[in-house]
Formats: sequence, structure tokens, C-alpha cells
Amino acid sequence: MTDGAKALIARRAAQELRPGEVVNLGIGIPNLIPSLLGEDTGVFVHTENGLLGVGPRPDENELDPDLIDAAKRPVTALPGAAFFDSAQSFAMIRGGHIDVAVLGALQVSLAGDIANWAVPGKDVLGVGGAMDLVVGARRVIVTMTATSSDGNPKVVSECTYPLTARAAADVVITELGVFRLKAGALVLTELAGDTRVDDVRSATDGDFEVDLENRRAA
Amino acid sequence: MTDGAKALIARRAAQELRPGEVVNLGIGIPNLIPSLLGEDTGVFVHTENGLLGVGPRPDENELDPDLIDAAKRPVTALPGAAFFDSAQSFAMIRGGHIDVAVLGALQVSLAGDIANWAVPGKDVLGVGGAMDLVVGARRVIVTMTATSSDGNPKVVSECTYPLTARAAADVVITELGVFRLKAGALVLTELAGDTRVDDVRSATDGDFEVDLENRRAA
Amino acid sequence: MTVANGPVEPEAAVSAIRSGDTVMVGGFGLVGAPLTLIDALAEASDAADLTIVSNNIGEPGRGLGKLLRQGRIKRGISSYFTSNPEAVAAVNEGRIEATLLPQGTFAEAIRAGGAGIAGFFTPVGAGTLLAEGKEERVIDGVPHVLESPLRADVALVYAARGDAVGNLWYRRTARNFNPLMATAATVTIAEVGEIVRTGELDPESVHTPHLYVDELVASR
Amino acid sequence: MTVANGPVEPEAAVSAIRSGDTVMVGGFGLVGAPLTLIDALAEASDAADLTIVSNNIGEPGRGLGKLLRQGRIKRGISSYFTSNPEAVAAVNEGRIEATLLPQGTFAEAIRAGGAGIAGFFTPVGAGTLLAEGKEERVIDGVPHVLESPLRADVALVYAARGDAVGNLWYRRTARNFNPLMATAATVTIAEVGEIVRTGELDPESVHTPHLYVDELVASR
Repeated sequence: MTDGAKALIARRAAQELRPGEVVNLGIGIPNLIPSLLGEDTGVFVHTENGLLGVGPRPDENELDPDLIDAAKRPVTALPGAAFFDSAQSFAMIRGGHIDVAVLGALQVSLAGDIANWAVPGKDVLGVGGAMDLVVGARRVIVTMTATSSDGNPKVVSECTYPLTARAAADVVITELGVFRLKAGALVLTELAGDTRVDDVRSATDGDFEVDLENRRAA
Repeated sequence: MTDGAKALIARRAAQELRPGEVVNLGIGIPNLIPSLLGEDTGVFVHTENGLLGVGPRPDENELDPDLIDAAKRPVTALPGAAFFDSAQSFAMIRGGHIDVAVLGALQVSLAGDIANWAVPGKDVLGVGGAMDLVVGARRVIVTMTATSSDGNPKVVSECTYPLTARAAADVVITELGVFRLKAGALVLTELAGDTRVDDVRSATDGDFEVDLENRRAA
Repeated sequence: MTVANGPVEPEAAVSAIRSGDTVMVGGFGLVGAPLTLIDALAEASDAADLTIVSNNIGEPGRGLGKLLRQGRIKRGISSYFTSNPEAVAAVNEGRIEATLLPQGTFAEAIRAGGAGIAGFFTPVGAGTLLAEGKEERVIDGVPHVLESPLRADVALVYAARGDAVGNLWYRRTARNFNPLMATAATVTIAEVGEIVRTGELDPESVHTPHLYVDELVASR
Repeated sequence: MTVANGPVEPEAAVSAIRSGDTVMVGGFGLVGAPLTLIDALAEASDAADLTIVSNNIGEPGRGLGKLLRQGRIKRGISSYFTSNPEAVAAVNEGRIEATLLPQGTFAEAIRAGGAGIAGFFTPVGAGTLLAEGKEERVIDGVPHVLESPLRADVALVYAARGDAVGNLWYRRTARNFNPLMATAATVTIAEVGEIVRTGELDPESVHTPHLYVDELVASR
């Protein structure tokens, strides 16, 4: 997976965000999004360790050990930001006050089930806020490569990895295109660049409907 | 019931409070307590509408419409006070963080059941924080006259008024003396002034044990 | 979300309220009550059959007492109707339905409604009139009642200060139920005493972060 | 209660912790963690068989990672053991027991423990590995899990500022789990960066009112 492909996925995901929305960004590809949003896009970034209004990474003389995001990286706080405790932060998430969660996944089923926290046979010792976010956010956008590093499809008929939540993915964005959950099933709605439907089929385990929309201007 | 008798009850109740304790005071007799506590008694007054550190009544030029107690009377806030919302305030109460609640009652049973919010056949349309306080406070001190205005005993074998909570009274203070809940039953532990045990018996509906302690110095 | 377009007139804001809606209204008595919004609802809206979730139903002819006199309240969910004798009379004459909750349960149920909690067990009220019809369960030897969350179509709250995106700061005991209700409605309308520039509120002291607030109205 | 006698030394404070105790420890990773208290527990106490309730079990050899290396942790209740590979190894080798909770459930369970809530239904985790053995219930068509409150014998929290009676103010994202844990233990020990005079903290901005705090310790 090249950095270029990751940037492509992040750029497409950024287009899903609308002014005024509150967005929680997972680690990996979603974290490329802030630098792709222009100034004054009106999107507010929430981090579950207790900050609404995450700003850009600090430069060296702005570093503050008390100011990190959920990935434990230093951040800044924008004007209009608010700090809160973890119970309040997850009340926001579980209570449906986060408009969009953008996050990575190991597998997404064609029914929208998400597996993004554990690999069978390995440690299941870190879940963090993954389950809360996919259950609580109003819209869940999964950003991931179409296949795993060993070449297996990540969009699958049934998740074989431990589930994070059922029927939770609203949008799945890979380097090949975009799926949307419609009537309980992922539908391929968009192709990236010169990708063909057959390319997506061969990178997917299972059958899906195709209902291509006009790609919005990038 | 004379004001003198009420002051007597309030004075005796005030002696139950220890330095460092957080106390919630109900309306009526309990509200005579603050003026009986000296300066620097180290007792902190909580009011369930969202203030820990209630100070004395304000004089006219200190009046602040945003600063009231649960009885909706103007109050002040002492140094070291904190304001909080109603969910937090009742989390304090229900979670056992209020050391003492002093409150009035219509009836207390000899098993410590308290009825203090509703009269049968009348409106049962106002409960406020009564149930939370008697269930949540670590020690519940009931201050009331021994008999109702129509002469009926208020310490009774079984409450006939709607219950606030069962087995909730730890101490019951009337103008005749003090009862304490021991092994699930109210025991008369103290007589006021020249009151005799028979005076208490004739003002009580039901039988109780007597185990008089030395009255602490007033 | 957040406040999109700056402050609006109270009459425009309360037009979000439709007949049959459930409306939360902040305040402990009239302290911290959004009186500008209540007045607009009384004077510029004809939404009726309202279910009101508020600790009190105002006072006679004041605050929610106005809506009560107009006969627009179908049901009240409160801890203390008694502070308005006209509300007590309306209940006793069958003109409005009343649901009474212990005040802590009332507060916790609103918090739960905003926090995605579908039910909670509290020891308060167990074995009393107010537990009738509710599931009871003994947990660690103590009887508990299962209480359900409260949510509303619209919440009307009052804050002393708010910034342009909708962060709110409450003053003293005017805070009370306002921050909870701001979290528990589909649309939250905040009446604000003083609207300040975004960035003027200390981020450590914002009581209601703006993602809970949809509309901002200046107090009159 | 409240802080009775002013600040104490960390070694004296942590002597409240006995073998077999459940101890809550604030912080998200090491941010907001009470490192002075953890060090005192590691160096001046021999309490063992501890159950640790903390979002992470420190990092290798740092924070709670010290206690882990000392073999004094019997069980961890966390949302993210993974941040300390030595904790993962200890679990896999059977040296410590692990209870994993979704982070929001972990936070809510601590709040419930401090707020007298004996259980709550959350949709998070329903139908997953983390719901195994828990009561599930469909509420309004959505599967939910019944979660139990978390409480501790002792909570160790860190606040940037505290006053002499124990009111606490947290700074930025160092707040995290600290205010919740302060409410949920029999004894709460607060490590404070700067101890100020009572009355110096703005009463509108106190994050943890003093009735939750039993002992005050100055950070080293």
C-alpha cells in the first residue's frame, strides 16, 4: 500500500465531511484528514480522551505534555475548544452527538459488520474506544485498503475476526472505490480513477450490488 | 410547637455534626442549624440544587437571583465552594458522598422507615430530593416534633403515610429525646431536660427499647 | 452538530416545537429557566398537547405556568409539581397527566437520555409508590428500581454566557438541569444572557460543549 | 468528607493501600497519571495482590509498569492493556488476570460506582466477545448489555491544582478518568501539582468538589 493510495482514501473520506459536523478520527488513514481539510471548513475534531476542537500538531515550542489526542500524539486546541472527562466524552459518543467517526478496519462484512479491534489467536487485550465509536457515531466511515497485506479481501461476506459491532458501517472507502450501506447491504456506489467493477469484485469476498453515482467533484 | 422547642431540636441535631462533614439540611427545623453552628465548625453545607459550601443568608446588597438553596431562598457561597449540575449533585447524594442529611418527617417507624413526602388522600405531586437523600446520605437524622399538630404520635410501629424509604433513619430527634437505630430498631438513647421515659412512651405508637447514654455536654 | 448561523430570534427558534412534542425546560423553579424562550413559546407558537419535562411546572402565570394556563400542556414529567398550585389543580382535575420522579432519578434519567444509556438501576424509590409498575431487582442485597432514560424533541436551556459556536457557561445555581437537558433532545435551543466571541470562554470551564447545541438565542 | 489535615507525604498516603485491595489509578497512558503516588506505592509499600482499575497498565517500567514488574498486580481492569507489552505478556503467561472493557463502558462503570448506580444498559459491546457472560436485553429493538459499576478501596488521581480542602482542577487532556475515579473509591488520594489557598479556585470551574477527596499530596 503506497502512501499515495492512503492519501487518496483520506482525500475521498474528507469529502464526506460537512461544515458544522463533529468528527472523531481513528489512527492511520483517518489521521491524514486534518491536513487535507482547509482552514475554516467548519469541521470540529473530537478526540475521545477529552477534547472537542483538536487543532494542528504543535510546533516544538507549543508542545504541552497535558495536551494529546487518543493516539497519544501532541495536538493543539483551537479557539472554541472544550475539555471534558472521559465519562462525558463517551456520553457524547454513545449518545449520538458525534456526527461522523472515520476509522480503519480489519474486515467489514457486506452487511456492514465491522471487525477492527482484534485478530483471532492473538491478544484481545486492547479495545479502547473502538466499540463505542462504531455504535455511537451517527455516521461511520471506514477507511481501509481493499485487501490485507497478505492479499486477502477485507470486504467479506462474513467477518472472521472478532466483531466490533454489527451493521455499523455506513460508508466504506478503499483505494478502489466507495461502498454505502443501503437497506442492510453494502452497495458499490463509486469507482476510484480507472478502477472497474471487476477489480472490486476480485478484491472482495462475496457478492454485492452496484449502483454507481456520479462522483462528486474532488 | 413553640419556636423554643424547635430550637431545642435543632440545637441537639447540630451536636451530631462533626468537623469536616458534608451535610444536607432539609426545610423547617434543619434550617435552624446553620445559625447554631459557630464559625469554623468545619461543617460543609450541600444543597441539592447544585452547591457545596452554602454560606449564611445574604444581606440586601449581596442578593443574587442565581444563588439559591433547594428551598429557593437566597444564600451565599463560602470560600472553597463549588457549583455543579443536578446530575452531579444527586450522584453525590446517591453515591454516599453526603455524610449527613438532616430532615423533617411526617412519620418514622420503629424500624426506621421514613414517611416525609406525601399525605394519603392528598396530592402526591411533589417528592423533590427527599427519597434520594434518605437513601443516599451516610447518616440520616430526622428532626421532628414527637406528635403531629392533631396530637398523633409521629414515631409509630408502622408508617401509614406513603414511605420515602425503609430502614433509613439513623437518628430521630424530637423535643422529648433522641432515638438511634440499633440492629434494625429505634432505641431511646437520650431524654431531653426533665422528660421521663413514660412521656416518650405516651407520645409514641408502639414499643421500643430504652438504653440511655450519658447526654453529652451541650 | 454545532450552532451554524449565529443567534436567531426566539420566535423563530421555538417554531421547531410542534404539537405533540416532548419539550425539556431547564431551571430549578424560575432560577436558570429560559424565560425568553418560554415567553416566545407562549406568545408566538400554537404548539399544543405538549409533554413538558421540567423539575417544576413554573409558578402561577410565570414561566411554564403561562403554558399551563393556556391549556397547551398534556403531560408533565417532574419531581415537584407542588411549587405551582395551578399545576396541582390541573392534575387533580384531570386536565394534565403527571409523572412524578425522585429528583435524582429525574436528573439521572435525563443524563442517561443524552448519554445513550437505555436504563439504570437505582436504589432510590424502591418499595415506594414511585416504584409501582417498574421492574425491581435486588442487587447486592439492596432493592433497586430500573429507570428508563428521558429524551425530548426539543430542549430549552438557559446559560449566562455562550459563544458563537454554542459553547455554554452557566452561573452559580442557575446551572441545575440545563447542562443535562442540553444533551438529551433532538434539537437544543440555548437562551444566552451574554453572547461572547468564540475563544473567549475558557476551554477548561465550558460546561456544555457546543456539539450539544443547535440554536442560540439572546435573552431579552 | 473533605481533606482534614492538609497535605501529607506520598508514602504516608499510600499506606492506606493493603494487600488484596482494588486501586483505581487515573491517567490516559501517563498523561494525567499520579506518578508521585505510583512511585511511592512502588517504593514505600509492599501491598500485593492488587486489582488495578486503570485505562492502561502504564508503560514498560513506567507508571503502573513498575508495579507490574514487581509482580504486585493480581488483576487489571482496563480498556487497553496493549500499550504496555509487558502487561500483555503477563496476561498471556497467566501472571495477571485481565478484564477488558470498551473504554466508554469502563468510564461509565466508574461513574456509576461513584454515583450509586447499580447497573446500566449500554448498546456498546452487545453481540461481541466482550458481552460474553453478561446479561443482554433488547430495548427499543436494539441489543444492549447490562454492565455493573466499578468501585475501589483507594483511588489515586492527579490534578494540576487543588485547594486546601481538596477541591480539584484538572488541566487539558490530563483530566480524563481522574474526576470519575475520585468519586468511586472508599479513600481518594489526590496528587496535586500546585496546592492553592481555599477560595482561589473559581467555584464555577472546580472539576472535583472536595467532598470526594480524602487526602492531598503534593507532586514531586
